[in-house]
Amino acid sequence: YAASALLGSSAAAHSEPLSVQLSWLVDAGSIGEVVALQKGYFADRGLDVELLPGGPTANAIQELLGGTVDIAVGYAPQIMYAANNKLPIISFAATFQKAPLTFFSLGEKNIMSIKDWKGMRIGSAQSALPQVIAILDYNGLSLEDITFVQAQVPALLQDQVDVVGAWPTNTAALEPVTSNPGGYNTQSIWDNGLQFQSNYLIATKPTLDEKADLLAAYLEAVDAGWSFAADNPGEAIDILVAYAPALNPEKERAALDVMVSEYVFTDETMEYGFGNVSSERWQQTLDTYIAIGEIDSSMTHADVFDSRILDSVETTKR
Amino acid sequence: MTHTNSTRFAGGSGFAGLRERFAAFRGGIRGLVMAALGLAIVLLVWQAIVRAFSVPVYLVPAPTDVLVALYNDRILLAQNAVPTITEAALGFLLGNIFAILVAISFVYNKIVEDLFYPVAILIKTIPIIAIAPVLKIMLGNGIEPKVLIAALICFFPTLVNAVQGFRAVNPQLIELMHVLSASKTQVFRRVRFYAALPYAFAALKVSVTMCVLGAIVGEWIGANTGIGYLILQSMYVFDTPRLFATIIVASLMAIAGFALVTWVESRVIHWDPGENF
Amino acid sequence: MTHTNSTRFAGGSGFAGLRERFAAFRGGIRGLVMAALGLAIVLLVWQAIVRAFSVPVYLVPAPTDVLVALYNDRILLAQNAVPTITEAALGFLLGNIFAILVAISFVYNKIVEDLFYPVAILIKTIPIIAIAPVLKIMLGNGIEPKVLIAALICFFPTLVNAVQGFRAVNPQLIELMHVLSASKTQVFRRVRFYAALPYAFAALKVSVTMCVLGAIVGEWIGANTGIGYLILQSMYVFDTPRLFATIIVASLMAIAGFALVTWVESRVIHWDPGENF
Amino acid sequence: MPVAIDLSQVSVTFGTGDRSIEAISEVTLTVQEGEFVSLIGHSGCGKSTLLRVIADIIPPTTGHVEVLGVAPTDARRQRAVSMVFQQSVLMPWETVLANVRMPLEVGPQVRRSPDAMSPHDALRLVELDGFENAYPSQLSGGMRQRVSIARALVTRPRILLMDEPFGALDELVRDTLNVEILRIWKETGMTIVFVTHSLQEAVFLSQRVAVMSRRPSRIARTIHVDLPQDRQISVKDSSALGRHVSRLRAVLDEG
Amino acid sequence: MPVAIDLSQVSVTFGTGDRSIEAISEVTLTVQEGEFVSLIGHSGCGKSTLLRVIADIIPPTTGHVEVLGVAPTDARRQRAVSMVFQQSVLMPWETVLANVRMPLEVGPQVRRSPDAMSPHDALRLVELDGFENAYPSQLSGGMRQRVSIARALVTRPRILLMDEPFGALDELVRDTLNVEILRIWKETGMTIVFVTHSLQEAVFLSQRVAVMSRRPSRIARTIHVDLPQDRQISVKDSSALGRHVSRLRAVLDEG
Ligand SMILES: Nc1ncnc2c1ncn2[C@@H]1O[C@H](COP(=O)(O)OP(=O)(O)OP(=O)(O)O)[C@@H](O)[C@H]1O
Ligand SMILES: Nc1ncnc2c1ncn2[C@@H]1O[C@H](COP(=O)(O)OP(=O)(O)OP(=O)(O)O)[C@@H](O)[C@H]1O
Ligand SMILES: [Mg+2]
Ligand SMILES: [Mg+2]
Repeated sequence: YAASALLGSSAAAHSEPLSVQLSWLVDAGSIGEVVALQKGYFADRGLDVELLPGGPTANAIQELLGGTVDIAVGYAPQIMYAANNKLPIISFAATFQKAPLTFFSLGEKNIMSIKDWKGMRIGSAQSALPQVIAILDYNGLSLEDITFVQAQVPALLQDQVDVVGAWPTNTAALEPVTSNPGGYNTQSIWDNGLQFQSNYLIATKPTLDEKADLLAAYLEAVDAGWSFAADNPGEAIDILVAYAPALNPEKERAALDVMVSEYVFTDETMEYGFGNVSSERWQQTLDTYIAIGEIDSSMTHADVFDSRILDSVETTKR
Repeated sequence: MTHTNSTRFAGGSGFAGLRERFAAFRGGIRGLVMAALGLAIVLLVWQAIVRAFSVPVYLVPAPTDVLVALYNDRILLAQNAVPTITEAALGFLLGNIFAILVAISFVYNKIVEDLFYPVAILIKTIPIIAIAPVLKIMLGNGIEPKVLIAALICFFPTLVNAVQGFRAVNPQLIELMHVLSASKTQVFRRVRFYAALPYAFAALKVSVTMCVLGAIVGEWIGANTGIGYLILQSMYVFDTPRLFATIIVASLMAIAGFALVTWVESRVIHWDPGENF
Repeated sequence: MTHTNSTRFAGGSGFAGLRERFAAFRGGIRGLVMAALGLAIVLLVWQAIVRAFSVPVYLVPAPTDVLVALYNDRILLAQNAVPTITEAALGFLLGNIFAILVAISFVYNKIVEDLFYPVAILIKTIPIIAIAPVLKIMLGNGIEPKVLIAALICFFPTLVNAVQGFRAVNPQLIELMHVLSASKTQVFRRVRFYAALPYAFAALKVSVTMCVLGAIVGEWIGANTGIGYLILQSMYVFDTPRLFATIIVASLMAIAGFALVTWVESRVIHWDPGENF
Repeated sequence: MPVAIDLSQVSVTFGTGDRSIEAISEVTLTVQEGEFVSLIGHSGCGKSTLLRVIADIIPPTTGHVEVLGVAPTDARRQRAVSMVFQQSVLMPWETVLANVRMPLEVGPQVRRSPDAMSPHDALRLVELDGFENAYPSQLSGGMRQRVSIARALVTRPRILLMDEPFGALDELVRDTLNVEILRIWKETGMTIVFVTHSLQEAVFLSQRVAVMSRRPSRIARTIHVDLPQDRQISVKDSSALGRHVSRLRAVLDEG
Repeated sequence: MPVAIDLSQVSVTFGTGDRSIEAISEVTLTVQEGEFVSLIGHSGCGKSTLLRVIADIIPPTTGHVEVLGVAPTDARRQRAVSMVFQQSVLMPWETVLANVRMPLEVGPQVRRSPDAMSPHDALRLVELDGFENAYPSQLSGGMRQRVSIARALVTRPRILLMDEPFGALDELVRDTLNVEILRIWKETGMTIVFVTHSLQEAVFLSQRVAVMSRRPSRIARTIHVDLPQDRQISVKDSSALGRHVSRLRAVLDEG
């Protein structure tokens, strides 16, 4: 392992620098990138990758536009808002086939569908408000029918909200909910009309035009990283925790298992390969957002997604 | 830093006093012009840089872009200023009143002071912003957590300053009251209270700015309105001019609060706190 | 607030000086015991409340939970303290050195001061935390934006205090230098510099705490290590005991910085800045 | 004449152990009612400490103190003793009148005792009528010190302790106030103990001057001043006063 | 004897318009080389302003000033004038020696001019040898004022301006320093202009006392002091001095 790192660093001497802004702090959600970095998959492809962690006040798209990074990992709404503002960015792949955002409620409340939200207090991060509006709309409700609250999981446990949005992959935070004696109910945005993908790889349009081969190489390496993590979750977690020692291996392992089985590798990757993005789904999402008045009606999937990189790479089908 | 020349150099007090008054007078007219000029220069340089290097507006807007945003979004900004001002003002009142009450209890009970004043100084070093999320979970979603964060930010500086103020009484005045067999309450109401006022106002001037920041941070962790919400929201939709405009509104709020406290101080403290008779 | 009794009440200076020294002595032994006792009481009450109402640990951990976390995560905490201390220290140096240089330029050039000192006071009211993301974009990644945020937080308070200090020279000392036909530089190096030191240290004591907060906030815009990162990470997975332990480490850093500056001050300022001869 | 102040073998030690300072050591002094006694001595010899003991601000470490035949605490409670300091110690936030009225409003007998003076009368006595509504910052140093004297007089104390009351004033103002305090002393018949650094002032004002020695601080000598009872300011430049000052200078140089 | 200071019709006005204050008005005064002249007058009558004009700290608004035959600025550049203030104005962060050496290290002729005194000699002159390494805070008020005198002497000025130099000291210390400044004056042959509030001090020290009137401030009268040249401290209590003081008091009360 030491030898490969050494090899990597000597290879880095002639390799292309590439900096990547992650969407959040380093954790299981970016294990593919970390494994690719640590096992030299980037170096093998002539890339000298720097992974930059995100945070609550980091803005990946702005980093991209500012030129401090070449690739950003981000979410669908960010891409739509940026494109809506005519900012020259575009997505070219997505690590997560399904956006995980799911709304949790305790079993006692008997909230079985979005329709049951009427009159309830719905909590989520502020940035998820458009998603909430969209799924309400999809189910024939509107924001007036609920009380929206910016909240996190503990608010549910404190009975400050009836429903809270969270990523099921954050098993640690959800543990008190999932172990609730009265059980719990979930509504995911995916099942309720918002078929986003998540953890999109985003670049500026000029980068996509001029450095397509670098982006393709990057996608290949990340693919290799995630495939390794799927095959060897134990070893991958060891690599991750060695890279970010503040992480708890058990909690990350639980999260990884959910991600791999539910979000990163799905029926669609089986058919189209890792990182697949569906243009139809993009168009559908855009239409939903146009319907609720969040974005301009002239937007099409071509404004937010460019398939050239995915077309040029043969990614793992599993 | 409330040292005035007249305190430090009691010898030439009449002289220094006059000189200061002249300086203040000059500052009043020439100073204002110069300050405006200085601001203009800074804004011009900023505009020139943005234009010369054609920095894209979503990165750093030019002052003119920000001005346009200030004008276009004036209603939005005003609407969102209201909750923030409310939270900041309530937090300011709550935090400072409570701090002064605690400081008074310290004056009356030396043992309580010896026990808890050091703890207060210790807690003062904790970055309130870091515990904001925890407070929010404890207090729910309404206005309470924002007010509490603003109050907490005010509380410790004012407490420490008020205690200092209550102690900073001319010891001879205390001896005089003792010779007159005055009670503790009489000493407090006739002497310590007034002696502490300049210190209290120094703290209030700091905390009025801090409590605006407290309210903004409170809104970051959960709000649908307010300046803090608008900052996040503008950032999220890449409306940088509006982001800057919002930040300007935040700093105007701080300046207004500061001016208000200074004005109240000038009404309340009609004597020269630097002098000693 | 650097008023010492001896400045305010020049008349009884020898007497007040002695009395203060006695108070400090008493504070040294009895004070420490009382402070420890006070802290113990606060912790015990906290523990009792958490246990009595069986507050869930993800909300508020008991002091014992925090202690356990402090012990278990001691290596992690120490490792993450290193980058934050580095950033805070660099920011502290950068911000304060630059502030003092600007203050010096103000002394040398009255017009520059009149133009830009008010702007500096204005910028001081802008919540730095709100513009942190912009700074990050301008500076890229790595340690620079964190250091810059810490530096910015230090810069304005020190600038304002240093300017005040350079002005707060005994006017007779300036007249004396004039009679001796001393140059501006000589007046600066022999008089203003020393006269400003107590003010500068007062500012440093504030900014040393602030720059820790600055580094933490800087880490919030993107970091893999550091106290700020650890706070976020602990909050994300609701590891509240570790969150509290991390906050305690942050406040220990602030206290240590404060103690260090106070120690340096006691070495550097070997004279009584309150006195005037 | 009855005894106003009786100190016998009074010592005051500050602190304990190695760091202790004996401020005054076995001082014995008797002051008759109606007497004007000055206390002089080098800086730090314990003059203020002695006044503080009489005023019941500090208890004596050893020795016995009697003020008007009772313990100092009782004398203080009866409002028999007033004190004037070097700084006028006015409350800058109150008007002149409020400052002077203050002693009538605090303390155990807040109800106006029958023999208290009206604040207006007290101000008239120090020739400050008309300045009732001024604030201390609007007055000159000499006027401020007059206000603090009026404040001390308003309770009609039988004993007035003055700790370098004119030390901070310039000499011309000081001369005026010297004449004035003599007039007030005669009008009221009070006992006055007056601490000063000025030999001339001590001689000019007093019937008796007590000289304190350097540490160990005790009363080295007491000198009677046999100047005419009716002293004009010109007496200050007289050769008779000059002779007394010379004698005091000699005593001070010894101790 | 040559003229050291020549002021003719000197006025100083502070401020402009309604708020202007005429601090001194048409002052004419000539001081001979080697003379010791005192300046007395009520507080605020412009004594310090007059000294500031001579020292070239303030330019006169109207009138003509000559110091040692040249303009005040030139006299200042030549280091012919030194000044001592009421507060000793020492730099608390420097040792006594460094404070005294300071005038030799600043200003246009930083290279040690041949007729400068050594700082050690200056300290010896004020009897402070042995305190070179002390800091001002370790000294008594009187000692600090001695240091500031040594600092004024170190450049061997031909004119020494003293603005109430002993006003903040207690009388016993003041007496000692009075004798000392007379000794230094005789040893160095300097011209001294001395501002004081104390009539006794003015008479004791000077050959001539100039009395300033209240506003409009001018020199009301100049009185020659015909006391013996060799003045012991006992002269202070003499009747001859007393007579002079009485005369001054009368002049002051007039103006
Ligand atoms: N509260 C105190 N604690 C400790 N020492 C004290 C205290 N009060 C006075 N002293 C010391 O006792 C001695 C006598 O002090 P005191 O103030 O009585 O002198 P004094 O004669 O009034 O001096 P001065 O003429 O300077 O006013 C001094 O050495 C002083 O430092
Ligand atoms: N820089 C100044 N600006 C305005 N007025 C001044 C200034 N300096 C002095 N004055 C005024 O000029 C008058 C004379 O002041 P000056 O200090 O010369 O008096 P003085 O005789 O030295 O008084 P004192 O005995 O109190 O020292 C006073 O009314 C004073 O207020
Ligand atoms: Mg005393
Ligand atoms: Mg003067």
